[in-house]
Amino acid sequence: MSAPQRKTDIGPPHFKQFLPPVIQKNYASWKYHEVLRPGTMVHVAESGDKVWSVRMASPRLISTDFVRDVCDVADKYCDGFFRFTSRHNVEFLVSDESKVKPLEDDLKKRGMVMGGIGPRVSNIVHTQGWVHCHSAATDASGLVKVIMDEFIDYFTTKELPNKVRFAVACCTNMCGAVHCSDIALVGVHRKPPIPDHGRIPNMCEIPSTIASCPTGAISPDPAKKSLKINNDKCMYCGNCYSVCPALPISDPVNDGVAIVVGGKVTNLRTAPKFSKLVYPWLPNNPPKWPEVTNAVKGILEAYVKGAQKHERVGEWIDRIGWEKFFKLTKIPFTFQHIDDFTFARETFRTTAAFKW
Amino acid sequence: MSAPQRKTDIGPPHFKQFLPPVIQKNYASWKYHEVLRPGTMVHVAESGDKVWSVRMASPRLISTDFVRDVCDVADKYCDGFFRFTSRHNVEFLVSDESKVKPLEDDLKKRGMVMGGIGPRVSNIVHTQGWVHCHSAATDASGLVKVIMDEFIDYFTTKELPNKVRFAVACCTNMCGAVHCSDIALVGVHRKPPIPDHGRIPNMCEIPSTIASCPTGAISPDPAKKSLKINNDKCMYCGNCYSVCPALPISDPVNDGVAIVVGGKVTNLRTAPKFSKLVYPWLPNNPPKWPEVTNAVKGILEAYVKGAQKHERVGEWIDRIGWEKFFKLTKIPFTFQHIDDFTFARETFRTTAAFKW
Amino acid sequence: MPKKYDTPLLDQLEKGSYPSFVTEIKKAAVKHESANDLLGALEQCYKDKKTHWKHGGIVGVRGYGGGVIGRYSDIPDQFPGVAHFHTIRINQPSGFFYNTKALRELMDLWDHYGSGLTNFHGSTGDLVLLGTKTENLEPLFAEVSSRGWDLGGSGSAMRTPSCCVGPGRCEWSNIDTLDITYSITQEFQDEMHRPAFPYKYKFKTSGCAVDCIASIARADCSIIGTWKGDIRIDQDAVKWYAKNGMDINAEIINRCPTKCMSYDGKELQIANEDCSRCMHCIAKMTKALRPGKEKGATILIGSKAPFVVGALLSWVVVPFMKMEPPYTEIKELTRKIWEWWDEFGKNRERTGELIERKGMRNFLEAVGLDPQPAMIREPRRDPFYFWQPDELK
Amino acid sequence: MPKKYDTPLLDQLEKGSYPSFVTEIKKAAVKHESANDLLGALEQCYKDKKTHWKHGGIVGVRGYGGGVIGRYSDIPDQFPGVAHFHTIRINQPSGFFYNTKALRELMDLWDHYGSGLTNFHGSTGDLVLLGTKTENLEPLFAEVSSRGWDLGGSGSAMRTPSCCVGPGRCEWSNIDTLDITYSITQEFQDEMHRPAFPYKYKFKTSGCAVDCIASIARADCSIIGTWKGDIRIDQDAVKWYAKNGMDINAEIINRCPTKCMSYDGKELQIANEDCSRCMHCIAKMTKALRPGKEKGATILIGSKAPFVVGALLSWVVVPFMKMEPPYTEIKELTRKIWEWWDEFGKNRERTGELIERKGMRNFLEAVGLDPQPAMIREPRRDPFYFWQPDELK
Ligand code: SRM
Ligand code: SRM
Ligand code: SRM
Ligand code: SRM
Ligand code: SF4
Ligand code: SF4
Ligand code: SF4
Ligand code: SF4
Ligand code: SF4
Ligand code: SF4
Ligand code: SF4
Ligand code: SF4
Repeated sequence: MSAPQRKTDIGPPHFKQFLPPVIQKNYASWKYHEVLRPGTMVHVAESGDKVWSVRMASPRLISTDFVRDVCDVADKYCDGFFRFTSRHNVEFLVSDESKVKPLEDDLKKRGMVMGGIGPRVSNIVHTQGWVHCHSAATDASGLVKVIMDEFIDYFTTKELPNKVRFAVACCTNMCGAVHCSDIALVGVHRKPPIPDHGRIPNMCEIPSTIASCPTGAISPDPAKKSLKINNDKCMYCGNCYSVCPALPISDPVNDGVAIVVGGKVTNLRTAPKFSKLVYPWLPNNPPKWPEVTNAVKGILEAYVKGAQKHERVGEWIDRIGWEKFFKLTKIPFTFQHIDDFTFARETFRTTAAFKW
Repeated sequence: MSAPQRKTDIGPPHFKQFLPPVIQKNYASWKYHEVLRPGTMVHVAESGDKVWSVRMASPRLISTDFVRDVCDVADKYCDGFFRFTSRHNVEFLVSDESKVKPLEDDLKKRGMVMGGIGPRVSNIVHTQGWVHCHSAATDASGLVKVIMDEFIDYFTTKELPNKVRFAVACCTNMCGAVHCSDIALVGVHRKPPIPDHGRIPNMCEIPSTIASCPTGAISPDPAKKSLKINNDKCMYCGNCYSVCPALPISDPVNDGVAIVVGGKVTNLRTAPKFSKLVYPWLPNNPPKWPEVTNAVKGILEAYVKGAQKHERVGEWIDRIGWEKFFKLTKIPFTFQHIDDFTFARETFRTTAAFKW
Repeated sequence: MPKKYDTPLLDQLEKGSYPSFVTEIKKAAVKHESANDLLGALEQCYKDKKTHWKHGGIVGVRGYGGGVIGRYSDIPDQFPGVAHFHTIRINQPSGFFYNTKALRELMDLWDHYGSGLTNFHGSTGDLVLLGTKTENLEPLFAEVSSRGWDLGGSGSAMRTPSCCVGPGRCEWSNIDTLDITYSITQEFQDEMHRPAFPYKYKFKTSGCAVDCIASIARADCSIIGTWKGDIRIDQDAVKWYAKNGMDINAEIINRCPTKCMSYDGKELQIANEDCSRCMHCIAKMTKALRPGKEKGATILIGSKAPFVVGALLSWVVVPFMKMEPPYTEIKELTRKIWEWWDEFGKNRERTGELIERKGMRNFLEAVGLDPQPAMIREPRRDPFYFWQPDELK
Repeated sequence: MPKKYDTPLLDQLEKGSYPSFVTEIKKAAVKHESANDLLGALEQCYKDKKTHWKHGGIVGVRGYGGGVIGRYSDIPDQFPGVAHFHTIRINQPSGFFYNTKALRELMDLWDHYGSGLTNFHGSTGDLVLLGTKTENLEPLFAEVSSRGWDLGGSGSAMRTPSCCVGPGRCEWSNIDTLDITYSITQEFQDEMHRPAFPYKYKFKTSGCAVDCIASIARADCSIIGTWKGDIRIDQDAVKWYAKNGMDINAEIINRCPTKCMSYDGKELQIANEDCSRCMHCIAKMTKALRPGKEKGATILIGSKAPFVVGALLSWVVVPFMKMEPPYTEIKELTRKIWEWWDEFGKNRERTGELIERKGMRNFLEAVGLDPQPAMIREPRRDPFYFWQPDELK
């Protein structure tokens, strides 16, 4: 191929060309929807027109062939249109009711998994991990796979009190939505970075590396034209390594996975919430991370058992109280759970009213 | 009088000698109480014994003669015993029912005011003000007097949705309980202190004065052996003046009274709460502070109108939301209301759900 | 003493139904020049809209570093009677109980040595004798101490502990607030009278979570009585409340913060394992409900006024502590806290601020307490935290 | 391409019901040496329990400062196919809508120039082409751009905006999320492709407070559709829900956060002046309830991941903004925000962090917004605050 005329600053293609006709026609005039099956819902327009959406799982890290397969299906049942969701699932948009069942059957035949609509687990917002990132304290895709395998029934069939949004981030940069998810995993380090004084002078900008440290643990080492780390102040966040590659921090034995829970994004009922720490560290045990999946299972089961209808994980915990959460889940309570960062004070219990 | 033998480190008199016999007998064996009138309640012991408490207002700043008058009454009706409450009221403790009515009548005859029990306004926790403190940005006793005069009916007769606890502090040292009161007044400055370079070197310890500033506005002025104040950073809290008298800050025109509301101390229903700013500044207009009493009246009336039974001021506001509070009370919302101190971030509205 | 000053502004504060502090000052002014001059000086403040007091120098009684607040007028020539006008903090008896004999005696002494003006009480709890000259301090102290009174705290010291009425007259008290307060005060006399701390340290003790002494807002150490075991229900009394017009569902059940109560129109039930012991139901139905039987206290640390880092409420450090004489556990814990604070606290840094600065772990390990969920409202949000070498591989 | 490496660890992740990313890499490995080597390199990571990637140097396409993430293996000799393995961020179309023609074309190009591996989508929203060599960047860019695609953002630039499906398929969308996103992206092409900010700046737009794009947690500027006016109630549909087994009181009325709803078994009522537009009732009773008719958006600023000062959620800065093409108001506000941030922001300081550091007043005045109670959850607690000279006497 000889290279065609490159263009710049044209921005993305206009979305309109990608909207199926039924959507173009009923744009902004939808009336209501109904969830028909865990993977299928129908939206009804003011005009009476309907569009069926069939949602199919995707591992997000997909080959061009996967995309071509999806295109084949879309060509067959959806006039060549489809979309992805904000959680990386594929949605086939069908305007002809008679094509819905055949589409579903076709997907099943291809070994595809449908689900995730309604009060269920959906696909996991996640990150690059060992597949592509230099910063990763754990893998992302692998964790996603084992978690989704574990809870597949809650994707394809079973209902939960409400949606449970998982997220995975491979380091505390948290490129996923870990900080506001019902249940989230995040890769963590547990030892300070070891300055590579040979490389620091060339590779790193000293002031911005110092400023990157949330705890002020880094100071200049003028003699070496390098940096010093005060190990007592370092809590291994790895932010300095993002800024300065000559501060390697990964450690196969002490890196691992933390679990945070109870976050949410929607404004329904209660304000958006941050996730909170429940497991400070579980070992990195690829490829199956059994300690992690087990821990998540314990949390999810306690939620299913205890939550009322429409309660998100964080709403359930807020109702019963964190002291009760730790009691029910039998998660050991440690010094790591007690905040010592920016807003520590606001997390202390300033009331005599709590549960035994 | 020739001076008797002084003693040290003996501590206070043992309380037991001050307990009336009925209390000594039924110590720690009380069963329940009943509020009979706004100023009278009866506690019933397991033994069946009863003690009537008649509560009488006190201005707290009292003369020896006031105390002697109280003693006269206590001798007559209470076997010579009485107590003060944690809010500076006098409580006459009567073990003989037949003496209750005569006691009340006697107090009325003496022009005394009874009340404050139950869901009412009680005496105001307050401070020294212009009567005794060098730090005062307003007077305390005067404010207390005009507020209590204004709301006397809520002390002597009328009921509120729940107790309303007032506090007054004459400066932001807040020697009262301003930071956790339903409605509280606090004296504030609005201009930076003016360093008296002549006196600073002798009177003030430089490092602790610098450390006293919450915003880091103070720095050394080595040339003058004195201090510099960065007026852009100063928010006139006056803490430096507490540490260093050569930093006078009071200003008759710009000093004034701020009103904070919605705090509480008890753990009933909701956790203890801090009071929040609603009037950043009202003028110091002694002796009646009409702007202040008016403002308080507006708040109290809105509370009486809007709150449900048992709701404290802060609980009512939490239920309706601060945006609604400002709407109902018509208090102008200003930049001063928006926090820019330690926990500012936690006070921002991080949800799309709020009321118009 | 004849009237010395016209006080048109203050006079306006003698009107109105609430008892007037101006009237009180005038009453004292009849006998005392200082009170008379206070009236004039205060009128001047009202006119000028500013205080006329100066920072106190250090004044006090021999052997004590606190208990007296020095105070001087900035216009002594105009008001010589209050040129010095120091206050004396007398340590009040637990629960603010008095008999008339003791008080009359004290008032007589105060009329002799002071202004005849008092505060019953200061907001820390002291019986405040308001205004005297430096030369009267020693003789007055000799008089009062020989009669069984001692000074309260001031400066960087343990401050005068105080408490709610507790077992003296309250059916809900889980602990002997009066005795605890007395016992702590006696135990730490030296720490109270000879300021040697980084800053002040206050104790307040409430018999239950109603917290009528506001301990959770105003004490470096807040001791709040509580219980284990089930709330005791008298179903007949429940019926009595219903009959007397209480809307039990609206007022009690729906206001229970943990929603652990139910009422079917007949019986009231409590799922006690979910009760947070907030005291609402008990307080509003005192005849029907009573706390459980195993008694103790929650210990909370840290509350204070806003300087420097913003106001603090006390936070839980010991969820449940038995409180029996001689209260060894709380006294030992206190000593450990002070030791740590003495070592690491900066000048004018309160205990709560130090804990915040150093981190809760540092504090808990120093005083020998294990982490517990009751200590926090919620776990940390951001996943950065320390590990100790022995926790690693 | 024949299989190059044994991957016993990764192979275990091909089992289980959920589609496997390992299978996907293997599919690409059939055609691409790089994908084949990725498999080996990833197996190595799984064995070593650590990443084998190095910091990327700066790579990209001519005239652009972003859109490509450089990535190098730290064991290139072992896995030469991934010695360079850069990702390309293609700006996705609004709402992630595609047609098969366009995508097939793109996939063909990617099989030609890259690893055959993609992310649909990255968590910012880009269509991520995962892994290619430096020399392929220019030709690939020429190909895709000539076909109407452009790069997304990276580095200290405006990042690729994204949005929920909105009016494309959702009955609750109050604004045209797709068009707003397109319009903003076009408007700020320069700011996206030529990083010149202190740090990244993200836009996310949701049609309503359900916030299906998680804008409030992950965007420096979160645009969330909302309404004024009464929630429209279809009482027949309410009856339909009741008949179909919904416990309206338990599920809806009692869960309304503002308690502004009532239901007497027949009619559902809403006191709209107390509704906070949280969307719960509407979402759970979509046939019966619809948002009010006056449409607009709330603008919130500041959310981000935890570094350096802890995670932030976006906070309200404009309670209600009309959102009509060409969206001048939000664009102008954005330019003002950037101007202020450019002037005062430190390197790697996000907008939210700067607002926190400088104070909200400073920010609001700079961008010309008045203070409003909707901006705060609660007023400040500690009574220290600034006054401007013109506010004083
Ligand atoms: C397709 C998608 C939008 C898109 O542009 O791609 C979408 C679509 C819908 N969402 Fe969503 N949501 C989508 C991501 C989200 C997110 C964002 C996220 O997960 O990162 C959230 C916020 C989650 C959070 O708070 O952490 C989200 C929270 C909701 C909720 C709130 C549930 C609750 O009660 O808390 C509803 C309302 C409901 O379920 O009743 C909702 C409702 C809906 C409705 C019913 C809206 C409608 O009328 O069309 C759609 C189908 C519901 C379903 O899947 O159950 N959607 N929804 C996204 C599908 C993701 C997926 O593949 O699973
Ligand atoms: C006498 C006193 C204790 C003392 O040692 O002096 C006391 C005595 C009682 N309090 Fe109290 N409280 C006393 C200060 C307090 C304080 C502290 C304060 O105001 O600084 C509080 C916390 C206020 C706050 O949260 O800001 C306090 C909050 C309560 C409450 C909680 C009300 C609520 O629902 O929030 C109750 C329970 C009730 O009223 O139902 C209560 C109940 C009671 C009971 C019924 C307890 C009992 O069974 O004896 C007593 C009489 C009630 C009354 O006055 O209505 N007491 N009470 C104090 C009287 C002060 C006064 O002169 O008015
Ligand atoms: C007398 C009293 C007010 C009253 O009228 O009742 C009082 C008066 C003073 N307080 Fe206070 N405080 C008094 C109770 C309090 C309380 C309330 C309490 O103890 O329950 C507080 C809030 C709780 C706390 O401790 O944080 C309080 C917080 C302060 C502060 C701020 C301390 C802090 O850490 O933020 C200062 C400033 C200082 O220590 O320099 C302070 C300083 C002062 C000084 C000594 C002013 C100074 O810097 O020289 C005042 C002397 C006034 C005078 O001329 O007599 N006073 N002070 C109270 C003591 C009487 C007593 O012993 O019973
Ligand atoms: C690819 C992607 C993860 C993914 O697998 O989806 C990603 C990958 C990286 N992110 Fe991210 N971030 C990605 C979305 C996010 C998000 C989510 C979002 O945008 O909605 C966040 C959280 C929201 C936010 O912006 O705060 C996020 C917060 C970060 C941070 C922390 C920023 C902060 O202010 O705290 C960093 C660190 C940095 O900027 O140096 C970071 C840095 C990185 C770097 C560039 C690592 C680095 O320092 O060099 C990662 C490159 C990985 C690689 O090798 O490809 N990434 N990053 C996402 C972008 C794909 C896309 O364009 O669609
Ligand atoms: S979360 Fe960390 S390791 Fe994972 S992709 Fe983002 S920056 Fe890389
Ligand atoms: S890892 Fe984090 S805490 Fe440790 S030195 Fe680096 S930036 Fe600071
Ligand atoms: S609040 Fe301020 S002015 Fe009032 S007594 Fe306390 S220190 Fe003095
Ligand atoms: S008044 Fe307060 S803010 Fe101003 S310089 Fe003094 S201590 Fe600092
Ligand atoms: S705190 Fe509790 S025990 Fe003490 S007086 Fe108040 S209600 Fe009674
Ligand atoms: S004490 Fe409080 S939490 Fe316990 S049952 Fe009563 S109201 Fe509920
Ligand atoms: S955010 Fe609102 S408008 Fe957008 S898809 Fe979700 S529910 Fe629909
Ligand atoms: S939108 Fe939310 S606040 Fe408004 S009526 Fe519905 S549930 Fe209540």
